[in-house]
Amino acid sequence: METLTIQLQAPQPARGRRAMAIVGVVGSGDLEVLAERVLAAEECHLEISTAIAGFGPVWQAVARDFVERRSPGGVRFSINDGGARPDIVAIRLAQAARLIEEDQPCT
Amino acid sequence: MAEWQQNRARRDRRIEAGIKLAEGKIVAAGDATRLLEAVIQPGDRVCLEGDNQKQADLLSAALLAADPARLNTLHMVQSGVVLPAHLDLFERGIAKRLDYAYSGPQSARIAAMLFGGKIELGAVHTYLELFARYFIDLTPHVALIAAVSADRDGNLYTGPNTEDTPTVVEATAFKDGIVIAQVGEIVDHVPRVDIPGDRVHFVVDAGRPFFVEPLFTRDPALITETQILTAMLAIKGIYAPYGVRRLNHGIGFSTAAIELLLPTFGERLGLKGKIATHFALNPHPALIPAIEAGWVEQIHSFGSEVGMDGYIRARPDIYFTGSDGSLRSNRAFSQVAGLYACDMFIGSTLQIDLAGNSSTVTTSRVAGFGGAPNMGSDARGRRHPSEPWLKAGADADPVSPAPLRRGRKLVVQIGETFGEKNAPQFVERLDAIELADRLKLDLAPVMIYGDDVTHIVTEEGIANLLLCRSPAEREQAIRGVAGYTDVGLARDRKAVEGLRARGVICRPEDLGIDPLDADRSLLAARSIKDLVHWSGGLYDPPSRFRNW
Amino acid sequence: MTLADLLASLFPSGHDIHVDKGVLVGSARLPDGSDALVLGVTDHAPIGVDEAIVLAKAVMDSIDRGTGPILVLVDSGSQRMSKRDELLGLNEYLSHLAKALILADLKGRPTIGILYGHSAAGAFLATALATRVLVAIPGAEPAVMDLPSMSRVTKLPIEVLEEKAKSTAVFAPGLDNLAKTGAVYAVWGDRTSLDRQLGALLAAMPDTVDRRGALGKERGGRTLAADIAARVRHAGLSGARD
Amino acid sequence: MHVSRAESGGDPVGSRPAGAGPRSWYEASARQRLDLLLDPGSFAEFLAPPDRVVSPHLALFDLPHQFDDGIAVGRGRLGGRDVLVAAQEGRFMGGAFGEVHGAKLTGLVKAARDLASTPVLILFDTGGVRLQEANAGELAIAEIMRAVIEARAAGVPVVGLIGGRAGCYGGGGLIAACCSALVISEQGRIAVSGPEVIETNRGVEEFDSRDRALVWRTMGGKHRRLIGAAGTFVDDAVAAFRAAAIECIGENGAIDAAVLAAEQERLDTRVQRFGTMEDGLDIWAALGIPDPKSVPGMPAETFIPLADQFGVNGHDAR
Repeated sequence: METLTIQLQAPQPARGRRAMAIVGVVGSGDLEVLAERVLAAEECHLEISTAIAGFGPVWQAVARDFVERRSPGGVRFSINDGGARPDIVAIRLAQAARLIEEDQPCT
Repeated sequence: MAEWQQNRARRDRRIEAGIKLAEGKIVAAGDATRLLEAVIQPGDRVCLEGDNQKQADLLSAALLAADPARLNTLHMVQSGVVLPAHLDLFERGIAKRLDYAYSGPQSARIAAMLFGGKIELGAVHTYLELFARYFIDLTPHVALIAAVSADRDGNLYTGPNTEDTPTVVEATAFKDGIVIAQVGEIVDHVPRVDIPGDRVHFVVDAGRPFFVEPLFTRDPALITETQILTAMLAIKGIYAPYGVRRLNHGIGFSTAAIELLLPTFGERLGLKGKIATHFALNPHPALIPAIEAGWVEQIHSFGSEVGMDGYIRARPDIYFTGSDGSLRSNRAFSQVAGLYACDMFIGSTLQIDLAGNSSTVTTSRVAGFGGAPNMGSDARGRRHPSEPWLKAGADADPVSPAPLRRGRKLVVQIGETFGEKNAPQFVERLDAIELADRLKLDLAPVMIYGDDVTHIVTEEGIANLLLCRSPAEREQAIRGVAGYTDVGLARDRKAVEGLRARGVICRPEDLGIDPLDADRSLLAARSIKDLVHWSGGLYDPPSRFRNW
Repeated sequence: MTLADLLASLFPSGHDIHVDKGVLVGSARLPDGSDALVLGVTDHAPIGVDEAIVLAKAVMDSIDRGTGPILVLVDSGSQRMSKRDELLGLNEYLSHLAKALILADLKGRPTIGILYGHSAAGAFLATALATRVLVAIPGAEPAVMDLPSMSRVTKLPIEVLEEKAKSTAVFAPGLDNLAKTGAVYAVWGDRTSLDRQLGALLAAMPDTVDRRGALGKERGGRTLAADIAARVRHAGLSGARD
Repeated sequence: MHVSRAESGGDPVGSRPAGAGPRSWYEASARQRLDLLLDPGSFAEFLAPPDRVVSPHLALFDLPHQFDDGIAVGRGRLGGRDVLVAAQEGRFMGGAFGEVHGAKLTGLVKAARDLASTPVLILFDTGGVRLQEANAGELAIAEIMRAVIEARAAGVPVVGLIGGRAGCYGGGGLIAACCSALVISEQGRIAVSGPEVIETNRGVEEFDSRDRALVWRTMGGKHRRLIGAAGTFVDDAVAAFRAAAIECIGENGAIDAAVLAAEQERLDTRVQRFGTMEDGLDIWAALGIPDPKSVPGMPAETFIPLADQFGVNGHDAR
């Protein structure tokens, strides 16, 4: 297992008030992303645990594009990776960002 | 005086040698090897019918059982090298030389045998090239073919999987060759005559159907969100603007996704009747929802597909059927249709290089070409116009006067930036080149040449190569949709943004597509069972695709 | 240990136990003079629907009638792996046997499993693991999963698995590992006769509370399960709404 | 401990386009099933992902863990009634039982036992015991089975819902058979030994695991409903599971010697009637179904009345 931490600056804080969101499953070729609003508003961290070592630069590139596009400031993304390809990683990150920015459901 | 009938005399001697084993034309399955030993001569060119689907499996086993002392150094000329027995013939020395087109399931072994010198290679062809050479310099002395049934006169019913048979028989029978057919049963009257009996010299009663592989069944349950996204991009970014109505689809999951998005995503875009109405295509089960929703007008097929016979029989307005009601397929004609009558080919590949050349070989596998290059190439002989063809031509050459400007076929490569086992789809150098080095081939096995490719679709966007004006632009256009592969990461970001501004590169957002909307619930069918429901219970999928 | 040796050592006062195709059913005289229902499996026999229904019937016939403990002697294979058994719903038959044993235990018929040979998977769950306490005779060799199968699934060589097994009791076969996880209440010694050890166990029989989580934690073979179950149970109880 | 509101969903739930049919249970993730099964917004998870209660054993095999170890447990409401609920995620490690995964379910059922009134729902999706922690998984299953019987002895309905990708295999099948009621869809499968296990141990002649039609008519949802192994058959739609689950939690889940005696008779009768038959088709024919071959292709709305008419009923004898 390899763990990676990527810390980036986000120009805008994530919208909404949800504390956390989770998407995806640690299945073959998939990953889970846990988003938690626990950081300072201009910070965005990705903590990655992956079974496939040696893809640091690719994770960096995916993370950079993701934060550039969605700017989810204040959110820490914790990732358990089951060997997902970068396109799936990008989709799950975007899904997690969208979900944590959704309004709280009425109960 | 010159002797002008030697071949006919030789053919008659062969028939005479075989006739002792036959009752009329009928030979018992147990005598098949003796028949082949009697009829075939060492060094003969033999077509052992191996198509990409149906297989003359009994005759290939019979040939393999022949005595190599009597039968050897044969020159096999067949489109498909698919069964293990096809290669065992070379191991045993019965066969020596090979000209073929497709070797999907045997791709690793054939590579090893080519490398080890067990096989003397003529050439790897496309289907149309091999069929063409049957009539020029690779005419079979003996054709071993497969049919569903025969009558006692040798009239053959090839059924839905007619495939290569008419072409093979035409070349063999009319040039004084011998045609031997294995059939599932002998009947009093065949349901329809696919091959007239006077072209068939012997019929071996196999007592069981020939082997057929379900090659074109894609389980919708396995289609991913990324494939759905690429399919959405293709429909909205290529099918719609060019108005593509006549086309061929490859067999990958992205094109299956396109088929399943027509009645949902396509419907919402108001494209029904405007795109995807006429196909050169096998009976893909994934196309059933689009057919049922009224999208498709007509389909001509290379072969059939396991489980589709009942559905096809009930939809003769869509498919080509015989007097018996079942599908009539014909690989040669459908390939010609794909080459000349279609405005678009869209399919997937394993590797694409910086010039857009693509290949499905790896260093240890030689899968052959099959028909993709016939479909996936610009037909330089084409003269009839159509809107998509003219528009693509104008994209490529805005300068020449319209009456003198060639059109272009749309040749689209669609796929995810990373494929199976996270292998990148985009590479600096094709593995095919290394393979060609190792095997000392004159040509690297390139499936689709870069100068034929017009568009590349990935989850990152569409690259329209018709709009590129230099090799450097072309390279950046390809890098610009290559995602996080090494090729993609090495892009010139500024150049790529420039190409995007010119519409050479189109991102999902440029087309108004949110990647997060690429959801499986968009698929008209999400399982094989859904396809069965769409078909009204007429589609009967093979057991291995079922979960009920 | 053979069944004959086991029965002789366990029940010196006599027993009436019949063995039919690996399935044993009967009764035995206990050290204190009372009778116990005895059932079980011998000779590594697999348990299929036919075996399970016979064993469950013995428990059901006795559940309201008798008063003594129920002893389950186990030297079984795995569940019977066959098309017929699955067609008939083997899971229900195995569960039915386990349910009968558990319910009998809850109704005051203490159940004791005695593992004296092999057992695995579904057969283990339906018999030995469905009792209030499970004791093992030295030499017992339970294997929830055998290493060759595990090697096939994990695609790791057996030697690698054996190496990994040294550091954790959580996956490897064998009595020691299983005892560490808390499945086995006690391993009987071979210096004292089995009837005396059985007598001692019956005299100090624990109540029906499932202690296996606590034992696993105490013995260091299953360190998390007890606490996690307790946390979830607590959350379930504390947040209760009307 | 972190007890959070449901903020879950494998992929965003809000983006379902129109005209795409009902939400499939089979396709949904464990969290999506919970979201759509329970009253909207009512799920509160115990040991939720932010608590990061993960398996410590997978790293030994260089396998990634998941923040919920493949099972989400908590409380929710179903038709206005308080329920305890567990959902297995069949795509993580095949939904298999490991130490943490199992202990979460053990604790949940024990809570139900002690509350003695709150029904339990178990959304099965499991291949059985997780090989990498086989001893812990097996033992967890034994503990869960005992807890389920204790809960039912205290009068608690324990309802199993089966229709996921991984089916309900191995020890999962044994727990399922301890439930007071089972709801199953066509995609659902219940068995102890899976097709590949039988084939590996006994050969392809005994069971051809690639013959999927055979798999389904041996252990699939329709067969299980017809022989009375599952009481309720539903279409593969979350809404259908919800309706059936609401009904089942209203039923009496108590177990006692009389219930077990009835089960003894039910199971005994099954072996007597069908024990010599080779194939599901033979059993369906023996049940009096006019055209057994048509059963696999039948849509749910046709199959349900057929099963009610010809199938083995006897809901409570379990």
